[in-house]
Amino acid sequence: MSVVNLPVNDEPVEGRALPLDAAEAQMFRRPSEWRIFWEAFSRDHLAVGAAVLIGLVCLISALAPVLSPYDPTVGDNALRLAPVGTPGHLLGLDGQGRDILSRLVWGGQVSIIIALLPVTVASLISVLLGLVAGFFGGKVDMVIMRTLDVFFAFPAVLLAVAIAGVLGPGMLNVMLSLTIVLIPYISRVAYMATVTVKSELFVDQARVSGARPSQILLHHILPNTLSPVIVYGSTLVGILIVLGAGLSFLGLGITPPRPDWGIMCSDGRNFLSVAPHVSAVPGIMLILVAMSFNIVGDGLRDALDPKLRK
Amino acid sequence: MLKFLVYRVATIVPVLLGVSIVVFLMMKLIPGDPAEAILGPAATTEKIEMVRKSLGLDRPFYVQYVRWLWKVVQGDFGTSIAVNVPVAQLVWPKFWNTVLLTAGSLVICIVIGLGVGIVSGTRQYSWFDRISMSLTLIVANTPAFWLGLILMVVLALYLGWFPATGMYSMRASQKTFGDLIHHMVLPAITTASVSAAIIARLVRSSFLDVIRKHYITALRAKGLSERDIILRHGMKNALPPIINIVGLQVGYLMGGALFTEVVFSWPGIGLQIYSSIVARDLPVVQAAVLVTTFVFVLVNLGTDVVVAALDPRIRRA
Amino acid sequence: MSDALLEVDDLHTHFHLKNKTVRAVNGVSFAIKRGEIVGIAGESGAGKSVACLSILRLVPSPGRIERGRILFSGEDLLTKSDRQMRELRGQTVSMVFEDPLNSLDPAYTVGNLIGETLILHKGLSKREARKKAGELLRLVGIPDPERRLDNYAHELSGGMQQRVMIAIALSCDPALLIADNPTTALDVTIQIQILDLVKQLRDRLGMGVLWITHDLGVVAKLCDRVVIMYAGEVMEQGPVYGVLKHPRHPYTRRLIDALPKLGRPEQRLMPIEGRPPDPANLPAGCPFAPRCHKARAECGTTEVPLVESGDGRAVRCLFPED
Amino acid sequence: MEEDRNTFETLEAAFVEGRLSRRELLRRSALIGASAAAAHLLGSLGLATPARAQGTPKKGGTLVIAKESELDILDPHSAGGWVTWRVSKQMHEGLIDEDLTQANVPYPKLIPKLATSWDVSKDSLTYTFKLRKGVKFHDDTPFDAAAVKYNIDRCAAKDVPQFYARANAYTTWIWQFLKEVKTPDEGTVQIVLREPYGDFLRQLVQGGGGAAVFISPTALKKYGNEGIAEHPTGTGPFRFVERVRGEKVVTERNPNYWGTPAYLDRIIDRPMPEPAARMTALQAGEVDMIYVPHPDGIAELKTKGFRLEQGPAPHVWYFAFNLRDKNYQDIRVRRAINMAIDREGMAKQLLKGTAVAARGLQAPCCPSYDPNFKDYPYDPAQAKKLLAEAGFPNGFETVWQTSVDGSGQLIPVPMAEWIQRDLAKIGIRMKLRTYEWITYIGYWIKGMDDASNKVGGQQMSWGMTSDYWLDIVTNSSHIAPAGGVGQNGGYYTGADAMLNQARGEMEGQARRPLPEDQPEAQGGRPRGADHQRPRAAHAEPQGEGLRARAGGVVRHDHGLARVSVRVGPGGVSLPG
Repeated sequence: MSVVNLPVNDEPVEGRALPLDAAEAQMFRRPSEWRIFWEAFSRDHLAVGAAVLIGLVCLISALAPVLSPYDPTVGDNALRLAPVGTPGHLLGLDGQGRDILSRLVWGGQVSIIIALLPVTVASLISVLLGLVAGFFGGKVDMVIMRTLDVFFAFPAVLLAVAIAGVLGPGMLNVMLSLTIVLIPYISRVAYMATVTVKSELFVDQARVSGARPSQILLHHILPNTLSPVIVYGSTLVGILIVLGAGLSFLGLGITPPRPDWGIMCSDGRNFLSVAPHVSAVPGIMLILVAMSFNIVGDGLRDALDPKLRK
Repeated sequence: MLKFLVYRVATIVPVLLGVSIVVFLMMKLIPGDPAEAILGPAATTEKIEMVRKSLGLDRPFYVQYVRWLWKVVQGDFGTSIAVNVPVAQLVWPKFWNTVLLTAGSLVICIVIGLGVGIVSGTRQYSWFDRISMSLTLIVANTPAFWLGLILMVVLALYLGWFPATGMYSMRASQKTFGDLIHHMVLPAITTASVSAAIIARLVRSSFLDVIRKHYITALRAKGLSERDIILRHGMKNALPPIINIVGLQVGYLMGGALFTEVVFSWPGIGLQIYSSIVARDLPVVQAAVLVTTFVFVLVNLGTDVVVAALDPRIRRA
Repeated sequence: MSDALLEVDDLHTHFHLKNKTVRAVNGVSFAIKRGEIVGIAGESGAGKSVACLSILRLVPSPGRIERGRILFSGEDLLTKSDRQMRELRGQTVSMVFEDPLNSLDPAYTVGNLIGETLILHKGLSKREARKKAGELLRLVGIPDPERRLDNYAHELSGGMQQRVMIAIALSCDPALLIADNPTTALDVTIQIQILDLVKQLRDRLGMGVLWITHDLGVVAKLCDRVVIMYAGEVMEQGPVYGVLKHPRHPYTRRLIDALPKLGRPEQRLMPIEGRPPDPANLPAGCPFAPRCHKARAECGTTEVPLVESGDGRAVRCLFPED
Repeated sequence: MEEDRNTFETLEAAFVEGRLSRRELLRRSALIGASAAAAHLLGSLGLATPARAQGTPKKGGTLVIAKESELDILDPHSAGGWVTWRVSKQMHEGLIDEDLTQANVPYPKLIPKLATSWDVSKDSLTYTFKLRKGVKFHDDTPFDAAAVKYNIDRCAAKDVPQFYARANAYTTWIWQFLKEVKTPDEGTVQIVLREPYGDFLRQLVQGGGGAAVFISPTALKKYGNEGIAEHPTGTGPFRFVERVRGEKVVTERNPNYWGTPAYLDRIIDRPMPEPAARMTALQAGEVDMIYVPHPDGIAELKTKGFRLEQGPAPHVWYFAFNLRDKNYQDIRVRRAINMAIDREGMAKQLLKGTAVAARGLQAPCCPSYDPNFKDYPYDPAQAKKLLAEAGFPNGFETVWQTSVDGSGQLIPVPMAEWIQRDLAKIGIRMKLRTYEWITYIGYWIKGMDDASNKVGGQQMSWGMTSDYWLDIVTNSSHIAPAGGVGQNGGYYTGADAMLNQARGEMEGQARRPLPEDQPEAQGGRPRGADHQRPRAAHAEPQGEGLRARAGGVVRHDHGLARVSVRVGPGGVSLPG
C-alpha cells in the first residue's frame, strides 16, 4: 500500500531532523564501502587530527635510532634536571642527566608497542573465539564463553597487575598479561557480532543456496565481525597505553634502562617539586597519545557504522 | 523478577569456581621458589625442602587446590609467607580500607559524573558542555598514578590542604571520621578521576539518546514541562545504562585503587597485593585477588538486579 | 474559512545545519474545520511531519519556524508563551505518532502514561486518573482494560500500542487530534480497525482530525478533505472524492497511478521515476518539474502559485488537468 | 650550632676518607632516637640546620618513622632484613653488643649487654657469660641462664619442643658449631663449641639475618613459635604495643628497663614502599624521619633543610665470575676486568658520593679491613693488554645478570650499565639480564650454571661486621649446589684451606700477612675472593644509607626537637 518506504532510523545523528530521509537516501547510495568510510571519517576533523598525531608519534618512534638526538640511556651528570628549553636539550634532562626528548622518542616505541601489540593479538584470538563460539553455538559456545566469563569476572586492572606480577617484569610479560586481560572483552564483542550477523537474512540466504559453513563463516560472517572489533580495539589502545605505563610505574612492566613513558613518569616523581618537567613531559605525552587513540576510536565507530553506537 | 534473581545468582557459582581455579593456578606460575624467597641467602637444599613441606608445596597441584579451596570456603586463606600470620587476618582489614576508599571515590564519581553528564546532556553544544567534555576526555586518559603524584605535590605539599599519606593521622590518639575524610580526599579524587570522566561522558550520551527518542517528543506533545520530561522520564530511561556503567566502574575503582594506594600509602588491599607480589607472598595475593574479584562479581550481580528492577524490558530474560 | 478550527497560513519551517539550510516546509497553507478529518499525503520527506510538529511548536532543534501563522480557534499559536503552549498540548491539541512502540516511554506502564496527562491537565488524583485511564482504554477498544493498565508498552501488540497512543491523545477531549502516520507499522486489518475507530470517535466527540499519511488508500477511506504535499509545498488540496477521482496536479495523478487497483490486476503499476529534490537545494519554479512528464520550460523558472477554484479545491500547477 | 657544624665537617671528611665508623646499620637504630641530639654519632652528608636541637635532650613525644618496606615478622630469631631488625632491636637484646656511641671507630668494640662479662677458654671452645642481674622481660619473666638456654635451643637444638626450623635456618651462621649450652647457675651461661670459631662473638651481634637476642620463654610457651611474632617480648628499652600490617608498628617506652629508660614515649614505624610518598610525608610533617630517600631526591631535601644521616655499612656490592665459563678461567682476564672498571668514578658520579669505591671484598667494617691495601688501579690500557695476553685481543661476548631493585642493591641497573660501558672500552661486550629482586634471589642462590643460563657474572650486595662473611661467600663448602650462597658452583677451592684455618683463629691472634704483590690478600686474612670476583666492581654503600637503603633523613624543625634523645650508656642502638 505504501508508495515509498525507507527504513526508519531512529539513531540520533547530529543535525538530522526527523523527516530528511529522502535527502539522506541520496547520500547513502553506496559508492564503495571504503569511500563511505573515508568520507565520513574525514569529516570528523578532530579524529583526523588525532590520527595524524598518532601517525607522527609512531613514525618518530620508529625512526628513533635516526632521530633521537642522544643516547636515551646515557646521562650527562653535569646537566642533571636541567629544565625544558636547555640549549641542546629541548625538553630538558632527567634525574640521571639523560635527554628527555631522546627518551621520549625511544620510549614511544615501547609505550605504543606494549599497547598496540596486545590489542592486535588479543583481537585476532578473540575474533577466532567469538566466531567459533557464536557460529557453532551449543557446547562449543558454552565452553568458550563460560571460560571467558571467568576472566571477565576479574577487575581488569587487578588481573593485569596480578598476571604481570606473577610473570615478573619485562616487555614480553607485560604484553602477555595485557593480552590475557583483553581477550574476554574483545571476544564478547566478536561473539555478539557473530551471533547478530548469523541470524541475518543474507546468511540464511547463503545457507539456503548451499554455501558450506566455512564459506559462510569466511565470506559472510567474518567481514561483519571485524568492524566492531576494530572499532572496539582502537578505543582500547588508549586505555592500554595508560595501563601499561601504570605497570611500568609499579615496576611490574618494562625493566630499565629501556625507557618507556610510564617509567619516565615514575622516575620523575622523586623530584616533582624541583624539576616537575621530568614527570610532566612524559605524562602529558601519555595523555595526548592515549586521548588520540580514543578520539580515533570514536571517529572510526561513527564512520564505520552509526548502528554500532551501542 | 524472582526467577531472574535466582537465575542470575545461579550463574555466578560456576564463575566463582572458575575464578578460584584461575587464581590458584596463576600463583603457581610464579617463577622462583617461595621457599627460597622465605629463606633468603641462608637457604640450603635441606632447609628449602623443609619449608616446602611445611607449606604443602610438595603435593600435586589438584590436591593443593582442593585443600586450598576447602579451607577458603571456611574462611581460612592459609598463612602469609612473608609475615607469618593468618592471611584472613591480614586481608580483611585491608579490604575494608579499600571498600572505604572505593565508597568515597564512588560518591565523587556519581556526584561529578551524574552532575556534569546531565547538565552537558541537556545542554548539548553549550559552553559548559564543550568545556566539560574536553576536560573529561583529558581526565579519562590521565594515568591515575600520575594525577595522584601531582595532586600530592600541589595540594598536600605546596598548599598543605590535605595530608599526603595514610588513612589517619599517626599522632592523633583517636581515629575520627573527620580525620578519615580529610585523608581520603586526595586518594579518592585520584581513584575516581577516570571513572568520573567516563561516567560523565556516558550519562551525557545516554541522556542525549533518550532526549532524542520519539517518546520524548510524544511527551512534549502531551504538554509535559521540560523539567518533568528530564527528571521523570529522561532519568528513568537513562538510568539503566548509567547504573550498568557505574557498576562496572566499581570494579575499575577497586582495581584502580591499587595505584592510588601505592602512591598515597593507603593501607588497602591494592597496596597489600602490590607488596605481596613483590614479596612473592602467594597466599596473600591469592586471597586478596579472590576476595576483590568475589566482591566485584557480587557488585555486578547487584547492578544487574537493580537495572532489571528499573528496566521492565530486561526482566523477562 | 472563519469557522476553521485550525488555519495554517504560509508556514515555513527550515532546518539550519552547519553549511546548509534545509527548507522542510516551504509555504504551506491549509485549514481544518471542527469535526473534519483532513489528510495530508505525500512521499516521505515531503515535509508532512515537520508541518504537524510545527503546529504544536515541537520542531526539533536546529529546526525553526521562519514565517507564517498558525491560527487555532482564531489565535496565533506562534505568539503564545511556552507555558500557554504546554497547556494547549495534550489537552486541546493532541498528537499520535507514527511508531507507537518508540513513542511510548518504555519505563512506565500504560496506566501511568495515560494517567500522567490526566493528572497534569485535569488535576485528577492518581486513583481517579487510573479509573479514567481504564475507561479510555475501553473507549479505544482494548479488551480487559483494567489488566492492561499495568502492562508496559513492549508487552502489547502494535495495534494495541497505537490504541494506547490514541487513548492518551483523547484523554483530555482535545478539539484537534493530529495523527502522524499512525498506521504505517500496522498490518492492514488492524489499520482498518484503527481508521474505523478514529471515524467513530470523531463522530462521537466531534473533534477535528489532521491525518498524515503517505498512503492514499487511507486517505480515501478516512478523510473528508486531503492536502497533497511535495517538497515542503502543497501541490493540491480539496475534498477527497474530487481530488482522488479527478486529480488536477500531475503529481497527484502519478501518486494515484502508483497504487494497485482492486479488480484490475493486469494493469502495471506506474512508479514515479526519479527522486524528490534535495530540500536543502530546491529547484526554482515547480519542485516537481524535474520528474513531471508534462513539464515545460516555464515550469522550471516561474514561481507557481496555489490557485483556488470555486469548488473548495486548489492546485499548484501551471498546466493543471481537468 | 657552630660546634655542630664543625663536628659535621669533621665527620664528613672522615666519611669521605672511609675512616668513619662501621655498622651504621645498627647505628641506624641508634639514629632512630639519636638523630636529633647525637650528631656526633654519624657521618652525614646532610645539613645541620639552625632549627636543630641543642645538646640538651628532652623527654617524651612520639617519633614517626617511614620505612622503605613492610617489616618481616617480629621474631628476631627467624626474620631477615635490616628493616625489621631496626625495630626488633629496640625490643630485644643479646648477651653482648657493639659500642655504637663512638663515631670514627672502624670496628666498634664489643660491650656488655645482658651479660656483664665474658670469658673465652684457652682452647677457644667454651664461652662463659656472667648474666646481668635483675633484668626482666616485658612480661615480667626474669631473665636468667634458663631463658638464655631456652632461646638458643629454640634455634639450634633439634630435639627440644621449642625448636623452630625457621629460626634454625636464619641463625645458621651463629650457631653452626654449637655443641651445648650449660647453665652452672642461674647467673652464668656456658656456650660450648665443637670447634674454634674465631668470629663467634662477632656473629652474636649480627642482626641482618636471625639474631642472637632473647625472647621471654614464658611468652614463647604461651604464644608458640609462630605466634610469638605477634607478641614480641624481649628485654629492650621499648616494648611492643601493636602492629597493623601494612600500616604501622607501634612500640612504647619500657618503664621497667634495666638501664636508663628511653626518652621517647612512643615510636611508630610506618612502611611506605613508595619513595616519593616517603619524601612527601616527611616534607608534609606526617613523619619525622624516613629511610632510603631516593638518591635523586636527596639534594632537594637538603635544600629544604632536612638533614641526611649516613655512615658506612658492612655491605659490599660485587659481581662474581662464573669460573666454569672458559672466558673467565684465566686470571689475567679477571684482572683485566678489575682494571677496566672505573670504581671511583662510579662512586662519585653515578652514586653521587653515596658510596665509596671498594678496596677488596671486605667492607671497612671488618677487623681484617686494611685501608692501606692497594687494589688494582683503574688502567684500561693495561687491562686491554692483559686481555690480549690471555688470548682475547678482541674481547668476547658475555652475559651478566643483576636485579632491578632489592634490599641494599643501590641502583643496580645503572651501576651495571656503568660497568657495561667500561668493559666495552676493552672489547668485552657484556649483555645485561635483569630480574625483579625476589626472582633474582632465586637465580642467585642456585649459582651460575653455564649449561642452563650461560651467565658469565652475577651481582650481589651484602655483608657483615664479621670477617667470617668472607668465608660464607667464598668457601666452596657454602657454595651451591651444596646449598648456600656460593657463586661458582664449587669450582674454585683454592681458598678453602686458608679460610678454614682462619675460621679457627681467634681475634687478636697473629694474622698472617700475605706477600705484598698479592692484592688478593688483604687485611691479613687470606681470601680467594678476588680470584673469582672483580673487586673493581664493588662499591661500598656508606651505610645502606646512601642510596638510601639506610639513609635516615631527619627533619629537625619538627618533632625531633621535642623528642630529642640521648644515647644509652650501653651505646646500643637505643633511643633511650
